[in-house]
Amino acid sequence: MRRYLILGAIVSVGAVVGGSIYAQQDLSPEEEIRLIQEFNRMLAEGVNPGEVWYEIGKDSVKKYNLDKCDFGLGPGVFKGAAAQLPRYFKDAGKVMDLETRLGWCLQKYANMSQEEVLKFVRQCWGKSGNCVSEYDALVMFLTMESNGFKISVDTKDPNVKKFYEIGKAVYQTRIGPWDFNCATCHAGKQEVRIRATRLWSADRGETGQAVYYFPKYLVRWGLPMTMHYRYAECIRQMRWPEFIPHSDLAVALSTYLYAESNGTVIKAPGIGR
Amino acid sequence: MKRTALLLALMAFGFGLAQQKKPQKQAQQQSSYQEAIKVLVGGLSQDPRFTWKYQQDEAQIICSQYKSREAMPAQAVQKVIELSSKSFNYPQWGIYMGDWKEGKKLVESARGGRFASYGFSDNPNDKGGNCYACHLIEKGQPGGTMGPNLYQYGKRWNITKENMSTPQALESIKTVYQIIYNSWALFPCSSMPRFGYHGNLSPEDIANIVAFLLHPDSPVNK
Amino acid sequence: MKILLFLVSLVFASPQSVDSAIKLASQERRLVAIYFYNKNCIYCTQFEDFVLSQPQTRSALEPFIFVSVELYSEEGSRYGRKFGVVGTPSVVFYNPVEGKVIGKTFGNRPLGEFLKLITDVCKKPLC
Amino acid sequence: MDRRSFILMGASAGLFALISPRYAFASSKLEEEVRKRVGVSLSQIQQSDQISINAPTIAESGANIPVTVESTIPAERVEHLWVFADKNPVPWITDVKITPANGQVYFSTRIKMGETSNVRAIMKLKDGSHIMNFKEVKVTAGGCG
Amino acid sequence: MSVGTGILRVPSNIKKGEVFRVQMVITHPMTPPRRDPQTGQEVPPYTLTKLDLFFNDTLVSTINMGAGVSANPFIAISMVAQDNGVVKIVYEDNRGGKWEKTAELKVS
Repeated sequence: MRRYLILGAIVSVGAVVGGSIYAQQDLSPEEEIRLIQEFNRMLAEGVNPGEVWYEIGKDSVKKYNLDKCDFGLGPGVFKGAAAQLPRYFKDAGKVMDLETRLGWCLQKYANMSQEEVLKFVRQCWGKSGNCVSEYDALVMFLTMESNGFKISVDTKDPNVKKFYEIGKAVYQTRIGPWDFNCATCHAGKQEVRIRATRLWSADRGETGQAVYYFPKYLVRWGLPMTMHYRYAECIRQMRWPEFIPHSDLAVALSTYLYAESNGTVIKAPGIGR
Repeated sequence: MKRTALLLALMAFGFGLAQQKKPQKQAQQQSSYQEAIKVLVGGLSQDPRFTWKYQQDEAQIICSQYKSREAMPAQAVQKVIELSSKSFNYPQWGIYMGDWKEGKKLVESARGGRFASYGFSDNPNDKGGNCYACHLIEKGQPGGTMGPNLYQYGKRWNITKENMSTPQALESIKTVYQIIYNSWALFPCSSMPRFGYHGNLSPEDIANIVAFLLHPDSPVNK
Repeated sequence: MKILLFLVSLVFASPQSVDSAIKLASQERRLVAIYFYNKNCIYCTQFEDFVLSQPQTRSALEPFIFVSVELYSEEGSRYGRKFGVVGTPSVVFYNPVEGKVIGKTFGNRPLGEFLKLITDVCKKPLC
Repeated sequence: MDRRSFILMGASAGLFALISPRYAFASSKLEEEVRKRVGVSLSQIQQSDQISINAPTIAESGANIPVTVESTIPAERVEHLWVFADKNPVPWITDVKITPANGQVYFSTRIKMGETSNVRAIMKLKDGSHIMNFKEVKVTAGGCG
Repeated sequence: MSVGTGILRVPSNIKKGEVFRVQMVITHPMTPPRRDPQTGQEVPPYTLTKLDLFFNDTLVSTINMGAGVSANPFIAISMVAQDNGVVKIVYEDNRGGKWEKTAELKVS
């Protein structure tokens, strides 16, 4: 009897003898992930086409009167400004991330209505090939001005803290007809793929690696993807109703993601599929 | 208004489950959860065709509370299983092996239920499971690794041409049907969408997908 | 989970392997219940917590020879293939005299459903 | 091209496939394109490791595949460089006139590929001969769909 | 506004006679001929066709390309740093667009 017990326990612990019955693929998933990372490394060599948007953005800043816009370091100060966002803005009475603040300034200094701003933001959404948006160019310019700066979101600010908590809760909320939340894909200890794309995970502390290169130049559409476009696409794939850029939802997500990434050095633009 | 009331009632219930011991913390968490839902819904389109998507069911509320499935307490797990195992609907004539060719189309389509007004040619009525995003299924077809590898799934269930219509095989077909219909009954709070439960796929669609996975003639089992 | 499995094995006094369980069962003309698990499978933990460790389950399983095995071990994958086990948690009820699988579950089944299956399986001879 | 010569060509290609398995994969579309662009038939071009192709083994997207062609042959001895993707609807991708002012043969770009196939680089040397090399790139799908 | 915008990059510190790499990105859709899925109409191709690389107005290389090259093409090619001077690219597309871009090369 006693012998059975001990042996039973040993069997229960279960020595894992390799050769799972499911190893029928030519390449192991891990090997495939490695090769795809190799592909992404090769893509990153040379000039990033996204940098063209920076050149365009330089002129757009003047065109839209944004040298008056205060991104948190004073009017017209862009160097390093993106790295300390999202933050609380007294003049707006709200926490804002880079793109939301840009939208606010466009309304204030470029005489755009809220609808016009939203149209401006979404002009290249869902398009590919030959779409150059000045909004993307502005975001690219503003972000690249912070290249080399460390992300430093002030989570001690109670307003920011509040949005951080909301963002964290939203990240976990399972809603919609396909039961998704952000964590469905971007959490978990194990490295997994969606089709061939390796997913980053908040549980593995990869948030910084996921945000530092936005806006990211997407080779499949030939345009840079800003953070809010990224949110919109994730949400479309999650089968939630359509995402509204510059909303509190966007700010909450940004606050959570960027605060989790504090200390990561910004290096835009990234490049990927 | 009525919907909000229902939502709040459900949420209160969900939290009651998890936080019975600390009523104060419970109230706090509840209000912050409500705020998060408000922000979430406020940041998405209010197109009346899709507002039904905001109704969280009880199981979703329970699953939303835990950072991981490992962190779920016993009661919550049991509650999700209990809620989910009542949800099944079967095809009109009962469980059967569907048409794997039809199933293959549904498995491969990435467009099901997806919609945004900008750019893309998504149609909100498209059907499909987008299974390859998470599963490896047919040999040579690239697939994800979020879900288990389903290559030769029928072979692994020991389903052959000879035993296909035996009660044992039908029992296996039923299990796979249930996983696709409502995975949470077998795997609470799993990442896999509850395709049948939400009506994304009809019982017949699911029977066809089951056939694609299990039928000896299907390319999955070649 | 290890502790729990230890408890499970304590209750059922498991033989150390599926091979020996089947051998023992055919000698004693009894049925075998084989539990396939995987160490990284949270649903196994849940299944053990809510179903396997319950007193009703334990008494219902008394007529069986119970054995648990890691699906990805050498023996586990061998029997997994034989019995058509596709994942964990799975329980296979096997009649060694006729050499037939008489029942099979996959996934985290509610207690009631699992007990009903045991009763169904137990209607057959040897039980 | 009239029907007879087409058949003839098909037959000879088929025969060639039998004789030399190395060319068996070469689709006629590619052969046509090589003949048109390079001016010689693909079967006459020797494979050589003096050309190296640096391309990913697996690409997450066929829209943008980094391809770099280098050669150990000095630029003075090279006249022209072509890049093909075997199974593309139009296999010809790009071609480069090389001069001594290039210093060495190094050319890098990003190409589109419809499906898994070989990327092929062909070089014409000053002495009139042609050499080539190829590398297989597996195109997979990434993302949610 | 934007089609044909280019970035041309040469390294900043190189020695005379050294071989270096010129890198460039040009915004261009590079679309093959295709049928519009909505209207069913034939859409003609729109691609860069030719790019000439000059050093002090002497031709170094000519690159011919078509729709097989990715949108917003990136090209890197080697050349010899003969002297101080101007690296120039001249590129044209199949709809009559013609642009040029220059970069100063300083050798030591």
